[in-house]
Amino acid sequence: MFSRVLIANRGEIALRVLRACKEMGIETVLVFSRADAGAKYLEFADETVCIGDAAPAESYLNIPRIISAAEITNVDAIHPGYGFLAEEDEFAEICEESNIVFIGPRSEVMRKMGNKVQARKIAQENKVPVIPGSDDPLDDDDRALELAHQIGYPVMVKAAAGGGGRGMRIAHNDISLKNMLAVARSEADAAFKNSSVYIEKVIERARHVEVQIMADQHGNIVHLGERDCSIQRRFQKLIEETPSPGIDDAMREKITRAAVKIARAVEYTNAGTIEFLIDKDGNFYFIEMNARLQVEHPITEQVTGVDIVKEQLRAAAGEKMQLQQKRIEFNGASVECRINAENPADEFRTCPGMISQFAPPGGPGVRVDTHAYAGYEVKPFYDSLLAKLIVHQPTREEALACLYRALTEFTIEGIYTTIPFHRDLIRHGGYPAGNFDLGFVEDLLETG
Amino acid sequence: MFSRVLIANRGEIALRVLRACKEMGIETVLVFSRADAGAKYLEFADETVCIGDAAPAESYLNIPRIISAAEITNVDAIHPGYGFLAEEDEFAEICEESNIVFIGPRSEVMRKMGNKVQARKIAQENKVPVIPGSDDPLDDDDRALELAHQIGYPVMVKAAAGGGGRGMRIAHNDISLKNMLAVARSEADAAFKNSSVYIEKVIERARHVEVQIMADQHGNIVHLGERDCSIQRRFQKLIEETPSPGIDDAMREKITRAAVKIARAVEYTNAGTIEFLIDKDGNFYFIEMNARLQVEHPITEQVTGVDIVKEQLRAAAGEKMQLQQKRIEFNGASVECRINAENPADEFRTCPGMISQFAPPGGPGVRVDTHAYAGYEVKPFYDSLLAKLIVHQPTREEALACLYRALTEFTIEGIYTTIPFHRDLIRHGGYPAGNFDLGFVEDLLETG
Amino acid sequence: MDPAQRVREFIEIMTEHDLAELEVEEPELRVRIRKNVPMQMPFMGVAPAQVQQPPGYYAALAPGNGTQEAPPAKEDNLIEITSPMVGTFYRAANPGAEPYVSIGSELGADTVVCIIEAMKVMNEIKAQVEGTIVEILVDDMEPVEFGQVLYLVEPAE
Amino acid sequence: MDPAQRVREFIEIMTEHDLAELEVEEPELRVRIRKNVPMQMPFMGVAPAQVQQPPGYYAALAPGNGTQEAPPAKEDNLIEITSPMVGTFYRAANPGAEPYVSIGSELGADTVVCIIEAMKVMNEIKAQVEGTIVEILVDDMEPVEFGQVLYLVEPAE
Repeated sequence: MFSRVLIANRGEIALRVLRACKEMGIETVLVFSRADAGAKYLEFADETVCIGDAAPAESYLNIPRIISAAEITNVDAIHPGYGFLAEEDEFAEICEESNIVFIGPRSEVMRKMGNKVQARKIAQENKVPVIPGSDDPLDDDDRALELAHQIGYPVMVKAAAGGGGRGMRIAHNDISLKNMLAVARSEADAAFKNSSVYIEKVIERARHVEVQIMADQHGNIVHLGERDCSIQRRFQKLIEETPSPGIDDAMREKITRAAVKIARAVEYTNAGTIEFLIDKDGNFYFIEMNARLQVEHPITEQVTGVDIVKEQLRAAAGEKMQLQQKRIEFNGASVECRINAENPADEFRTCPGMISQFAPPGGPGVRVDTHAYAGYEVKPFYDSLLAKLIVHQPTREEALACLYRALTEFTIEGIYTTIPFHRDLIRHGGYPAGNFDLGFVEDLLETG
Repeated sequence: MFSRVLIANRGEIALRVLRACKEMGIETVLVFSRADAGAKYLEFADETVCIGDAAPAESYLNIPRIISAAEITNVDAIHPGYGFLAEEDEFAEICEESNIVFIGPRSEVMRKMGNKVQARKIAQENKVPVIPGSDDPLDDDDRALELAHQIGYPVMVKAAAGGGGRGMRIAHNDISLKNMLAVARSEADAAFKNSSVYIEKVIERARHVEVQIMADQHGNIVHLGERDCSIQRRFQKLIEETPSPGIDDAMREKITRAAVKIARAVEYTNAGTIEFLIDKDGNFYFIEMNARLQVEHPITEQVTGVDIVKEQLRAAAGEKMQLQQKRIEFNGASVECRINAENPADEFRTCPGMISQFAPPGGPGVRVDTHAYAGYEVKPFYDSLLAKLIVHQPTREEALACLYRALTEFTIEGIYTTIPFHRDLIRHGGYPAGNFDLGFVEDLLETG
Repeated sequence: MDPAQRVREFIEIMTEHDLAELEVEEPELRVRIRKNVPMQMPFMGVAPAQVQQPPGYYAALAPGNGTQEAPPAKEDNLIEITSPMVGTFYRAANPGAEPYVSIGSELGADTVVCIIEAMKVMNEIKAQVEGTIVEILVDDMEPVEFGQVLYLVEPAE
Repeated sequence: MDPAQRVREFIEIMTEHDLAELEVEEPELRVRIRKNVPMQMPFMGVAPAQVQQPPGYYAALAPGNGTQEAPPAKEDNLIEITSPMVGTFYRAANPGAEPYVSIGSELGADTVVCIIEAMKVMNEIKAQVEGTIVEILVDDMEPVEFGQVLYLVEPAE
């Protein structure tokens, strides 16, 4: 096992990884930007290194500075968390070349799965259904239009290298498609240094369900069940839960099998997530693979009892995985709310500022992952995630009751948060019955 | 099920019961003393009633005021928590007479089990071993001396009506025994209005292990495993864990069977705990039954997935218990630390005061039950329990690693707490190996 | 210059510059002003939203339910008669009977002002002060908690 | 001068010099001004234990490990040269060679003051200020983080 790990991230996920390391007796090095200087979670690390100014490009996205920090602190391995460099195959490659273990899949697998067109081909080769659309990047507008007519509008224009909803646009006719192709290409070029885009059919009223994969370096691959992430606003997940209330055991069997098949095909190692869309008629479609830890991994941990970050560390250190698919038990239901520093009354505008009072909920069935506290200042430079409120109960009904009371207790003063919105959301419309899809939040916001 | 429950307690346990009620859709009434006015947990109740001044006799121990509060707020039932009136059979009886459900066992059973001499007889009748000693109260000093010679010194002098270590003294010879009998009788008279005392053999280097019982009103009784509570200072529990690291499956089987046998003999209903001493040679002895919820109930909840307070509410409402002994699974290990407002460097003196900063730990495997927060003032009138830190992990070793990192994160400023002491304790001597007994804390404090 | 006018001028200066105290001695005038600065709590809470409301869910988020009625300020010279127990407040001995006291009633220390029923027992509550009732704060048959103010009394001189 | 005008003048002085209180007595005027000082943060931390130590475990609880060395106070007129990157600090171009600069070295803006090695690349760091080195805060071959102060320089007039 590693003796010293550098955590190339910040906020709640840096603390999450640090907790796993501490419990395994691994020393930790945290890097931080000047904007994060003084944050309390930094005090829990064995060593900290300031790597630059607030702007991510100057710090958390700055590969040379992070590698230098790893070198001067003599770490064995780097955990990238999620976001920032977590899916940068170049970063993983530089780690490999510097003889520092990158805690994640191999760079070549990241490169393969990070390119959506290629990932799609892999799924097709393995007989996993994909969304009707272009199999290759579309550099030619005429071919795009032809394909759009074939699969039917609306169609989605996506950046081949995108992720997390960035660079996605929906076209309803030829004119908008032409415009969007042009805009999407230039945006993708700016954001990902790769202007390739492709189009696919929009699956309306679908659910977003993803499967957690864990794999070691000895060919052992298991899935840890699925997560339903259909509660999204503008492609940003707000609430995730497991098991998905919208699928039956037969569908669960299909998607978990498909996920393991894809992971096996690319000889995947470490933790990863394979995302699917599931439509009303019971069709499922592979969308993409996230070759990293997900924000919402805790709900899977709650129902399986598996600590995914510890498994990541073990797998990256070359240990043989102790998990066996048949022995993994799924107990109860777990739901996560992302508590963001945003004002729901002002179109979810991010609102940085000083937290004057912070009292998280507690008691049975409640887990809170947060780096925030009374006196913490939310900075404008990074994403607005403040805390993840996770509940775990024997049944979904009990989980929602527990979630509601926990949201009632959760006190954050001094800034706006999404807590009141979550309280409304989980009692709205079809949500309590589990009857919702990707349009749920938009409908709630438009019609109230 | 009840529609409205009054919680006749304060602090963390009042909040614990309130949480269970909220999640079950039951309205809550909290009573409070003037000293607790303004505490944040009161805001979570549907209604609150000030019942008197700070002194417990004027408020939380004042039966007429609590019954009046129940009457004016039209509740169906009263939950007594632990401490205060939780083991007052008279209170339970008045509730029964007032047609308010007392959430606990019937008053007659409380009376029977509350008298240690009688409880001891019940155990003997059911062939459960008891500590060698007097079967009846000893009003005659000569008989006491004779018995002491028979069972051998040291012997313990106990109040028949005592509990929680109150009124216990150890005598090493005839002279000290005579003195202690006199002192114990007058103390017991003052404290419990009952001067009966008895003596028993001191079981040296024993472990304190207790079994959680749950029973409905239809004759169904199950046990929820055991808890090891040997880490005590002056008869006050500091750390509890389950499973006990000091007993094997055969012993576990013996004590859980014995506990169920006693509960069945007295037709016990609701939650209760049966306490045993286990000596080095593998003998076990019944000590007493606590006919109420225990402070340390959460560790049992963590490993069984059973919400004991919800079960209490269901049982008290006359529902048939859904728990079946064979279906109860025990998963992993759970440990609880009691975080008290005490200064370990000053002989654990209670230190009331204003909490200026309060940041509980979070992340996987951590549960915190607390009514405290930044800005909360610890009052001198009540016990010093501020928070219960509970961890749950697949193995004891992982649980202790998680506990240590959680104790490292837990920040309470403005007052002294037992957090640093717990950090030292769980890495001291035989504790990590599970090799400890009731003398552990004393040894640690004396020899360092 | 008129001294009052002068003081006003000094107060203006203090407000402008957020001063707590100002002391000025002139040949014909000596002034010392100290502002009554309230201690501020560090918890400020969330400011009410001041945004244009979009339709739908957003509209439901309009502010307004955060305002709480402040309890009526206790006038300095009045004495409170509070409930010594938890129970039900009765203004009269029996339903339909005359209330024990009303606004304007003169009280002696032993005057019974109400009954509080607790656990089926009717407890007569005595004034324990001398004076005149100026306000009744609880309705007949209303539940009261310990320490709740029942009457405001203007004390006898 | 008009006393009000005089007070304003004093307040200006206070603002300029960040004073909390000012008292002035002139032949014709005596003025005392105290500014409204903001309240201190409520987080006070835990006071170190000041108790007689009992034996055993208690003895191990003696205070002392709570004290932290304060960083050396930055003298007002000195300029800091900070590290623009994370890496390893070298005072000289090669092991055994003369250091680029020492205490007393005169610096021009382009004077190389050290090398910082990051990812096997040797980066020459230039002074970017003119003056004289008065303190070296990092040892040779020591790792440095971004923004860490390397040298203190007394600026040229």
